[in-house]
Amino acid sequence: MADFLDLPEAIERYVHDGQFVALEGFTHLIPFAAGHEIIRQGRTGLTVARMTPDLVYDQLIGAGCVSKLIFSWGGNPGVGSLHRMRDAIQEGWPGPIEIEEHSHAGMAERWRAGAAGLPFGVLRGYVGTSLPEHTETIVPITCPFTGEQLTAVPALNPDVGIIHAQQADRDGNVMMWGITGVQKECVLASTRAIVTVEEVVDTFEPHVNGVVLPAWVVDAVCVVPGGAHPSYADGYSERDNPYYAAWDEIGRDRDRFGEWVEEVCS
Amino acid sequence: MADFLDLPEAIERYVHDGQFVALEGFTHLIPFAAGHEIIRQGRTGLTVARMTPDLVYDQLIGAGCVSKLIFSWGGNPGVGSLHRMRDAIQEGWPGPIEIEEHSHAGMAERWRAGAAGLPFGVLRGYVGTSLPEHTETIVPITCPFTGEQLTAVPALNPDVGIIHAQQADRDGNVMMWGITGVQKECVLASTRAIVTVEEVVDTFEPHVNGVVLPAWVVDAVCVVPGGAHPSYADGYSERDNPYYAAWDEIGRDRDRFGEWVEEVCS
Amino acid sequence: MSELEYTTDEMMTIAAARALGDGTVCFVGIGLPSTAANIARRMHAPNAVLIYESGCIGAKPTRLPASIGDGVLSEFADAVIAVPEIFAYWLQAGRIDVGFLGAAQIDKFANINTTVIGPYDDPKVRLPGAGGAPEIAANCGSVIITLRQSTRAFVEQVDFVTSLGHGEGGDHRARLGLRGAGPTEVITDLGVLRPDATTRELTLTSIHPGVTVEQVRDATGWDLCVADRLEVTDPPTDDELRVMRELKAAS
Amino acid sequence: MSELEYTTDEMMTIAAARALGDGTVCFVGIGLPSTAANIARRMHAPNAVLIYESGCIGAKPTRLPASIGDGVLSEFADAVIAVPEIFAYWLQAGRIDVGFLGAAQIDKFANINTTVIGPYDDPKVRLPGAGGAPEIAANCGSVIITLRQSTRAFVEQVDFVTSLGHGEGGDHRARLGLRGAGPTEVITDLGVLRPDATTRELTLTSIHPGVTVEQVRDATGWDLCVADRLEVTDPPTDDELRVMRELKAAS
Repeated sequence: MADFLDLPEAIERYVHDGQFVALEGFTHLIPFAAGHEIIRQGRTGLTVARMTPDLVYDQLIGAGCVSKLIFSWGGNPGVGSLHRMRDAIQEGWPGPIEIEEHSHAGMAERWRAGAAGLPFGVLRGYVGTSLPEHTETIVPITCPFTGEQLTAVPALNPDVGIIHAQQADRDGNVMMWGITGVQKECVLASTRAIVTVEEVVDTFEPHVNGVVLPAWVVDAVCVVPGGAHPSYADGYSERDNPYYAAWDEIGRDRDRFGEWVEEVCS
Repeated sequence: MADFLDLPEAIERYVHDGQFVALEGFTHLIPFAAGHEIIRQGRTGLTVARMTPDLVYDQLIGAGCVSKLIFSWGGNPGVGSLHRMRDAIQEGWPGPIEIEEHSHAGMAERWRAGAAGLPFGVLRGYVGTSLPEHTETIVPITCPFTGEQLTAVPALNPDVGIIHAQQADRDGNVMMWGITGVQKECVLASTRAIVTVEEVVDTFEPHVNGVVLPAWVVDAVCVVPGGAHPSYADGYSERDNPYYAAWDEIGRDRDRFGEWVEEVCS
Repeated sequence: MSELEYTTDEMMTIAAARALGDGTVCFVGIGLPSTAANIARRMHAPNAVLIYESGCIGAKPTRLPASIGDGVLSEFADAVIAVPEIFAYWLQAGRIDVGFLGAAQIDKFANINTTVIGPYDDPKVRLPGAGGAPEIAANCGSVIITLRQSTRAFVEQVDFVTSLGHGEGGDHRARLGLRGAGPTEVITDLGVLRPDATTRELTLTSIHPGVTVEQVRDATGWDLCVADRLEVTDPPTDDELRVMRELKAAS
Repeated sequence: MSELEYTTDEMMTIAAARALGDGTVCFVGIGLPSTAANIARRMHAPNAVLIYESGCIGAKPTRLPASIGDGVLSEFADAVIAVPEIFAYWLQAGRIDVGFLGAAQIDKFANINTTVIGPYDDPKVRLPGAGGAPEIAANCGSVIITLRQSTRAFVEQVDFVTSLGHGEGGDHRARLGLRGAGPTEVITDLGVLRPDATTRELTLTSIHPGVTVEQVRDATGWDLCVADRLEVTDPPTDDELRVMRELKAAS
């Protein structure tokens, strides 16, 4: 059952060194504030998963929180590369990270399987690509009815799943709308779930594509207005595109990045 | 791309003898009018699938349209048995029907697999029950990662899927809300899709749990106000519970049922 | 103690309602389980979360639903989702504390038959079939079953295992790899049966007021074990009867 | 014939836009494909259905989306659905006519690399990775690819096959059981390449106005085949340029 907690308290209570953690979000509703709190609390040795590791994962990697990254597309959308991620993969700075690389279709299916309590998912994917040569978690599976060969991928089941949503009600039920990506699956697949929200409301209004997560599948609700910044929250904020553009320069340079970390932690 | 057709024209164009047809609906939004049109046009040899074959399937079976039934729960909800279905299974009247029996979880997974273009689906199901002894489409499958044994079921992919929805817009996009069961999956899993709707609107209003099916996955939209009667359409009608209660007597007796068929066909 | 008269069916329904703890997440079958769950929500379990297989999560019906897809279930639910999702993401994933089921036939290891009386291929009586029950019985934390007790319903061994209870008894469920604990209570119009801790055979642990052990034995199709410390169910309170009758009258 | 000056990038974008037929259901990658698809929708293909992997079906953005999850995609979409559904129910099920992809590196059989330059375990340049591309390339009816032509981008053989084009050529796709036809056009800033009917090797079939075959050969990392009947791309019309520039200015 969801407790209303301060974000620092929620991270302290649920996110521990060496765990498997996912901060999901698909351009929209990315839980940046939660990621920054993890940096502030100096977590290390995390395995992190996300379809589109963007700036917040670049920041977590650069800050030395991460030892393994599971992903399918790691870039700064519309800008370019994630330099901290590249530096970690290519130069092992600030420490080496292991990567487990999939496609979006495969990751989405892994989230679905995780949410569904299945150990694996099945898709028409990866055929003819180089990915299976480098990723052990992509294996063939045969249809027991048609004999057709498909691809199996293992479920994702993090210790902690973290998302940002627009609203919670006073009982801790959570509502999000707009592009909601794999966030429902991330919450349901994770042992613990932390949700940061823009605000608490008395009742939810109907929204096209509204998704409600009941309080009893959420462990902590943290009221963090703007907690998705520089990402956006439909109905509350616009995406801060200049922040993404400016990150290219910060992320490119270890020293400038170091200053950024100090700022976040101060 | 959806054409606006009269219901008789849509059934004539798309539903043929010997095909695999599904009329889905979960208490709510059951496409009764379409079923009655199939009876009127005297289709025979149909394989029909549905999680909850209720009165409309009882009627199709009694009228001799059906040679095989794939299902998971066949009853008159809140009333009792489906006597036409029982008569067909137990006495072979008006002709023998073959049955392929699953659980709801299995059927739902078969619909999901069908919609997803996969030949099979996977679930934690049927273990320890007698169903696998009598249903060939329930087989074990082993997780390639954990070695755990689960159950595989084949996808459902009808020739024609038929559903009832609240609204279409002028482009033939379809919207339904409330309890929408497996209807999206039924439409997406079927080669052809017919949708009867309560009315045509200029634009869709937002609805909690609203589901939109774009016009290009629908073949025919038929405007049939009350097309779900005696089932209901949230926002348009109430369930006609006396009809369900009265059906028990009609369905129980071959002659009275015969009169009912004549009425429908006249 | 009640001032009001009550029937054995009413006793059964109220005993079933009491079995649902507050805050419990409950997958509710239609009919008697649904009535009992809704009484519980109005009495001692206001925070029970009712889930119906039609896709309604946190349903708060203002009257008893006439069917599993009644509009009164979706209208006041926390969320309404597609049926494949309710089975995969919610039931299968092990998120449900209690499954609340009815039955046509049950045997001494609480295996349920709602499929067929007689041989499958030459049925004496064809019943509706499985519905959601097999996976509710498999994947919920525990299962409560409620049905009227008679030798026709309570048989030594069911003709068809639609939903697995304790299988052949003992650790059979665990050996099959099932995650839930299986049936923990069978609540009838005569009393309450619970599986023996070791053999998992259903044992009479409570009788309703005015019912004799002999009556229960006579209504059971096997040689019924009776607990050493047999309890007597508390009779319905006036409050319980009032809530139940108001709910039924409104439906 | 245009009165306006235009750049080679603009020619490429407009040529790519023209490749999208009206009424086509198109899975759109971000960047150049998205720009081209949105020009097409404003010009000759008003009924094209644009699908973005963030879950937007029938997106009608009023400006160019800055990212695949831009709010302008969801706001005016026919439907916005969860990401697992977009990949399973819509892409995988074979509902998409055309996949519209960019690329970092492409080889002569139109295999795409967006993962890594150099060895995977000791990369020279680490690229963003696969994203949705492998299954877009596998499961769409056909695939259109658009990228700038240079010897760095157009290589004999990609270092890493992120998304399969025609594999090793010939009927390789069919032998692998892939359902879609694979890449049918590669549109660059210099011209258009199409796979040979038999070998499936990319062949120059059209050059943009003012471009020489020699220029294209020099920008290609393999010995480029040229079609017997080489066409010259129609230059951008004023209308096309105006629509493109308005769209870019608004974004």
